[in-house]
Amino acid sequence: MKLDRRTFLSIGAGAAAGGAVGSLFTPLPWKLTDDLSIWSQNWPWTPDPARGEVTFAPTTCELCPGGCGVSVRKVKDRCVKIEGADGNPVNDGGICPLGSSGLQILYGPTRIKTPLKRAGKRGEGKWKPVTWDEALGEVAAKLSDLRQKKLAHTAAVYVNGGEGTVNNLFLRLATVYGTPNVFVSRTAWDTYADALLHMQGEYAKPAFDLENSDYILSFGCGIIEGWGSPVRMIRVNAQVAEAGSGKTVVQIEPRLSNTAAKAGKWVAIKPGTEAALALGLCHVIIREGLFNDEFVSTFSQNFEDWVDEVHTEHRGFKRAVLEDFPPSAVEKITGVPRAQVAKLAREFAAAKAPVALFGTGKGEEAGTLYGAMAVHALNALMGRINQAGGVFMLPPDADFNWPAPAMDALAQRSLRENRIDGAGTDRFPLASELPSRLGEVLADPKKPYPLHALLVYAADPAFTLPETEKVLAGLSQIDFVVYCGSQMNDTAAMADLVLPDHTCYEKWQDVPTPPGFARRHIGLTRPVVKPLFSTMQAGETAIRIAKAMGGPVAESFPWSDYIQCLEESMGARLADMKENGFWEAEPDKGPWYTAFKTRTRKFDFAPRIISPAFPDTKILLPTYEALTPAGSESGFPLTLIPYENLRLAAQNVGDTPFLVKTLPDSSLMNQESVVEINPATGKAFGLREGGAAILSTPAGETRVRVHFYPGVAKNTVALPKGLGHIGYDDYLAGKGTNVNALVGLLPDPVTGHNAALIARARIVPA
Amino acid sequence: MEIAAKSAMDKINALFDSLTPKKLLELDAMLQPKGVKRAPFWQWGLWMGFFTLVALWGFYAAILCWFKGLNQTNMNDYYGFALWIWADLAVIALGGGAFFTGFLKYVIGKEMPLKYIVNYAVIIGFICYSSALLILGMDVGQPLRGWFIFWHANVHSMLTEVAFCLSCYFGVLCIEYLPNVLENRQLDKIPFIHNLTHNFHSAMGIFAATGAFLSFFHQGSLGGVAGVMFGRPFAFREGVFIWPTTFFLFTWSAAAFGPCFTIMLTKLIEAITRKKLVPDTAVRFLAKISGWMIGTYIVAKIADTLYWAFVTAPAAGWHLSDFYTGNAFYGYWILALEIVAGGIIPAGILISKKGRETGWSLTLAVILGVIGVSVNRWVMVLQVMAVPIMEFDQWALYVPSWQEVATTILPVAYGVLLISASHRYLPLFPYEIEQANAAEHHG
Amino acid sequence: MSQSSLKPSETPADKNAYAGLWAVVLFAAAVGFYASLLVGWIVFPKLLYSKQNQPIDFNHVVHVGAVDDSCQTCHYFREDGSFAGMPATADCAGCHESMDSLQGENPQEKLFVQDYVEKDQKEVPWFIYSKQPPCVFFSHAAHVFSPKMRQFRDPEYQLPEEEVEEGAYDDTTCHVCHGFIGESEHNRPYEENRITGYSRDIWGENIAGIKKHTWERMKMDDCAECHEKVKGHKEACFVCHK
Amino acid sequence: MEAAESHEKQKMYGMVIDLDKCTGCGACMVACMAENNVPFRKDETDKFKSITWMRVYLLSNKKDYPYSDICYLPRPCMHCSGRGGHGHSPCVSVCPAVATDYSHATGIVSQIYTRCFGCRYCMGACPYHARYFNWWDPKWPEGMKEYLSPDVSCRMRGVVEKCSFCFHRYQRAMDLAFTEQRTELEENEYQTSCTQACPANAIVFGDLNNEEHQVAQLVSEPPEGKKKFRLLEQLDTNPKVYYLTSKDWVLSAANRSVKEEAKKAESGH
Repeated sequence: MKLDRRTFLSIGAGAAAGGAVGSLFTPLPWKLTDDLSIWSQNWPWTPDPARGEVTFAPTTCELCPGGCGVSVRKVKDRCVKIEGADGNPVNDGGICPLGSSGLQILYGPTRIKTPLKRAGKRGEGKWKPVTWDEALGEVAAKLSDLRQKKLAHTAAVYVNGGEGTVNNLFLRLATVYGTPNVFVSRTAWDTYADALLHMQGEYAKPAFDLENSDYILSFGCGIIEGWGSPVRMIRVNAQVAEAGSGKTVVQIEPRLSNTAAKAGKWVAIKPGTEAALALGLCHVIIREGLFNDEFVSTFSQNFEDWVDEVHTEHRGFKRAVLEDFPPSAVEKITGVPRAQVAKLAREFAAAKAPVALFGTGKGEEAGTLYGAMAVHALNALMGRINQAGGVFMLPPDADFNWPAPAMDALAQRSLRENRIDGAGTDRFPLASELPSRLGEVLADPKKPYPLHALLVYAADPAFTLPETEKVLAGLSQIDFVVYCGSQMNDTAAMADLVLPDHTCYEKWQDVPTPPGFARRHIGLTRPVVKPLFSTMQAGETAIRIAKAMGGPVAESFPWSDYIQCLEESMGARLADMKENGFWEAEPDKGPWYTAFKTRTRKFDFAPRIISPAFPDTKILLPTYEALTPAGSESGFPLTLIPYENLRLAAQNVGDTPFLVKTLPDSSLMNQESVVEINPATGKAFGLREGGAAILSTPAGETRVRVHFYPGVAKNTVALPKGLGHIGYDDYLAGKGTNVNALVGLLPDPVTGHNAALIARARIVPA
Repeated sequence: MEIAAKSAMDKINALFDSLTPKKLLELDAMLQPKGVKRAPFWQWGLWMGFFTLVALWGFYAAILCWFKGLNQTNMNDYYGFALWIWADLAVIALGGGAFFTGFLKYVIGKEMPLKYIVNYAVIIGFICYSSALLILGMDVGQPLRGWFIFWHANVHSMLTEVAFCLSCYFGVLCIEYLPNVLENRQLDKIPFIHNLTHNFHSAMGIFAATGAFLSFFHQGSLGGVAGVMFGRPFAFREGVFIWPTTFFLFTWSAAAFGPCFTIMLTKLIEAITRKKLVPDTAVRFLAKISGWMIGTYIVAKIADTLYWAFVTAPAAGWHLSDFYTGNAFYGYWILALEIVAGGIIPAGILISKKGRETGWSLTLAVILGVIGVSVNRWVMVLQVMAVPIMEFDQWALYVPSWQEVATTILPVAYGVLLISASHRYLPLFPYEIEQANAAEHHG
Repeated sequence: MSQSSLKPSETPADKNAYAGLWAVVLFAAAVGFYASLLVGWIVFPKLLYSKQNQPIDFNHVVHVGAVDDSCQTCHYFREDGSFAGMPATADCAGCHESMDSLQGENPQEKLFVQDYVEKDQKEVPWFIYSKQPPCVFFSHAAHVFSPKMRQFRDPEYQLPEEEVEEGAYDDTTCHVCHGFIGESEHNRPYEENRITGYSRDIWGENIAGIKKHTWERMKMDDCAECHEKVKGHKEACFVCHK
Repeated sequence: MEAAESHEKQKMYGMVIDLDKCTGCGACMVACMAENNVPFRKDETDKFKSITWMRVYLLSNKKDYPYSDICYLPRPCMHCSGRGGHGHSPCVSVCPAVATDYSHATGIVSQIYTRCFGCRYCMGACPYHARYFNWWDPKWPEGMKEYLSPDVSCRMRGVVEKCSFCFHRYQRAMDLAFTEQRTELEENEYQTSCTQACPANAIVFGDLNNEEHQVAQLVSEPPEGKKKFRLLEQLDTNPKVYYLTSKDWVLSAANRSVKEEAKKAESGH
């Protein structure tokens, strides 16, 4: 028969059929099916982490001032997990969410891997990698040049704190270089230290023995939200929940924060009026004679009215408080019912070991001096100074016995120049520096002189200072901005030159006492892994810059390298630090008659400042001065306050991807911040849950989402603090709004520091 | 006659050897059942072309889901089951007509009127079940491991039962569909095939019986899927040992509403082809049965709902209102739509002789029935996922992505294509052939 | 097919035509059938696996003879109870310090010392015959030390009371999974499944998956089989998965 | 199964979480993600698609300022043992391919990613939403794969994952025990990552069958003034995570059955 197409097809079909049937009797289809499923179980693009020996390496966490001891789990030479160090007195095995996500910083895209030089427009994110020699050389050259031109004072230095060797190396650099323009991030802790300086004659940090206190009265402190050392504070707070512990926490705060919710009692108060309430409590305690008579009568002064050498009559603290702050008046100011004021006062007085705390939220804003003094006066009234469960004094961690800096004529002269921010001048006699005014002065066309250089170490002024827009504009005016730190934060993003620091998992460094901690506690960071990138210990960087500049500047840095500097600075303490990871010392618990360094060796309820700055003597009599944010009540009917918590890192380190992931959709929705607003107010303004809205203040406006939250007062909106970054990576940058961009400067009438993040606001549906 | 057969063969050979458009038309004509009238090829081609495009669109979406993953859908951790699973349950319920008519015809032996509809009920079944398998193949996150459900089967899982019965019954449907294909005018001329078909027919009873049996189970286990979720008070039902009441309700509803769908499609196709394809006797017979089935089903369903609403759910701390209030979509209306509009009313119409014999009311009834059972499946899949369970949890609503919609439409298009082709080339409707032949004789 | 079933219409000529066609088709089918058998059994396995030699041809016999603690001298347990598996080059360097202190004449040793030990002890990229996928947690400790296993090996063995007894280690059962690799003088080539990346030892040499010895296949069922024997039941998934 | 294992000393690992202590800081969530190679995406604000084995829920007393109150509730996998504690947890009983099972030796509900083929029936069945689906291929930014732990296998796209009570830590601890000729673990030898991290020590983990362990003691007699409850007890899921609270509103905000009783009580008055 002929092989026509049909026959051909038939044969093909037959062969195919036979083949198909036949293959069923071979392993092929079955093995293939199995192997394909196994392939899907081991997709090459799904990681298979390398196995190896597991070890643990200790260091100290540096992501916030908390100073927790951590233990890093390693597999071979990879870090895989960060855990709290057991037995460490600060955090004993516990760890906060930021700390345990530290490896996302160590290995993450926000790391700066090598010195970078700006290649594009400022803040554009275009960089050119340079060698360390080039980088350091350029810094030294630029600074020396200014110095030659007698413009040393136009170079500013900005650091995140006044303690620890590295901060002080940069401060020392500023001094010997000869610029008065050093900025140190200003926190509530510094304000309390000032209060101690004035009332007790000694600049010291407060140490709160909260573990042994039975009544903690918090004037807005985010006790479990980042105030002090987070893990330690959460431990303290957990004691309250311990069945049968007589301990309680009373939270005075405008918003139902986590702290307020977890406190034994929440006292809702109008924003920024805490000082008035503190003085109201003093009023009741004095009126009812509940105060510690021994302390007040024997160890304090200016409690009663007094007469000065020129026979001028002065009101004592007692009369002032009794006259000015009766509960009725306090109720008007704070909105706290008078009965509750009295009740609080009596509770506080009745407690065995009460203590009052100062500093709103994480304490990242300075607050008012009178606010701090009022709170401290409350502690003093009950004689809570140098008492178990009370407040003690700690000297700053800067006792390194370094040789006196070699100051040449150039330096000495330029140091006498006025600071650009006016601190220390007649206008702000009580301030040593005013970082919060940086934006304002830089934007001010009538500023005394322009800044030509700015050297920032581990701080993030571009993000943390109020009036962000002015700050950013100001930064762009500075010819030469140098950032030294480990992460590409907002300031780094705005810099001309970036000098990458090691992370706390790669370097030797001292970590100063955690704020508010009951004892001096200097932690030690240790290299857990060899530095992954071409980075340099910031202290080393400072020393190299100085050396590169030569002359007296170099002479003031006699150390061969940072390690030697660290060893000499820590001295005998280093042994402990290397053995346990920290060094500790008890505070001075001396009796009252040795406790105070005032002229009269007494506690001063109304200290007087005798200074050339004041033609007539200035008396710091604690009182309440209303803060009035810009904007009219009609145009901006609402009050905007920030809220803070541990899932929102808002200082020089930003949220890690894990942290951002933990943010509830009541803080961040897609790329937008979510504002909390009281349901009644929200409805009144035509808003709906989850809806978009435009939030505007005199300082600026932004698009937000709305969350109805009965935990904020009517006519109040609360915005999460820590979002709205321009630096970092896609996991953080551009998400939400920076509170600082919406609030204007709200200066403390006494010191000029920023008193609070409060603004008038308006909100309309978008 | 001899010449006829012979010449036909040669013609086909010739055609195979050299296909030209003209010859294609001849082939088209020759493949059509003898004597019937069909739409012109171009018209039919246009129709097929359109639905092919729709199918391709759906297929594109399917490819996206396979290669990019299920992030292409709008499903989420609250909606693990969504549109697809609903579509699955719905088509299987509607395909129920196949097993049920098969069951009646071959097992109960209602030969006479149903022979006019059974072929075509089988095709619908075939389409529904193949679609269901296709959708399942897309719905799993790891299709390459899909066979684990058979190989590592967990006998406690209703889904396992579903998978097994479903695929077995699909096999049966293939076998049931085959003879119909082989009855093609030309194929039938090949003696081997002719005999094969013949033998198949005689064996069909067994297949139908098996099919019916399997169907009872997987229809049921599909109901079980929801009913056994004791963590989901909205879905959970008590029952007789391993089977919750939903098990039986699903089987019953499939048997009851399946025929509605079969009738609905018949009416639809008759409308499109402008021909009488199934004698009223058959349709009315099926409608009557369906009516009584729905009637009995809805009584059971109502009883079950009442017991659930007033005993089962409250025992776990839930009130009926918790399931139907406090959200933007799910209200009591859906309960009414399912039970009253989609159950009681069609039952009433179909049971009453007048109702099922009046054209418009019959159509209304079957449409309502189809809606009713679809809503039931929707509720048992999507509302289950929507209802918050933890006190502090929230209602979760969901809108499918275009990829989900497209892949859900794909089976519809594919169904249209298969029915159109079958109708054109296969003796799908014996009645139509009879009519045609009768006409020929008269002529 | 039976005569009776034929249509009267068919002429003998047709019948032959069909018969001829059918014969051809059947023949084609047969050819296809055998061809696919050939492909499935012979060609397919060849294509499926790639073959590589170990970077160094290691002689177990020599080493087992030289060390005093048998397998665990090099394949030891770490302090935390985890199993070190392949020794690190640093471990080997204990004996093979440098080119001027070679243990013997073997060129492989020379190769090893100069390419790895003296190249700051970089690790040898050994192929692991028994490598299990990431989803598997295999506890060597459980299989070597657990009282259950020791009882299994030695029915006399009593569960220890409190004190840890000496010489708990016992490697008489390594071969159950690893075969008598300790008696090998050369490394056999390592075969890897091109699709799954698994070592061929997991599926076994025999493409049909038939095994004669316990170590000839290491799929999950083989583990389960043994667990059932020892523990009396297939255990929970998490016993061996992670 | 049970019978077969009864000769072993059976453990029943569980948790007690003190809601009075929990501050909602999120340390447990992060510690869990860091321990278990949990992936993350650029936008995680759609909480219906955000993988968090440990999720902290927010409870509210629904009162208006200044009487409003909130409480956080961390929710790991409950490792349910189902009705009568036979191991038929909602998810295990429905998984068609035995990709998740209940261990009678430890009371832990496993999830085997390589067995799972992603049908998501278990997610539908779990009333706690403790199960999460990998909608995307897991991706880590350049360099970040470095911190992934080999103790926990990474999940591929298309499978379900959930809290495992850090079972790999049990595996490692047992390794050590075996080499030391032990078959039992000390309480502190096996602790989950969240328990270890919690700054408030609000989470206590251990063997509910072992009266030596703190969990067992807390469950048998809760601290004075605190009430204990489990989520959705009335559904017979038999979860192994207990909660403690001293606030009545928390009890009713977290637990329906209690709420029902409260209603009855009210109507009774």
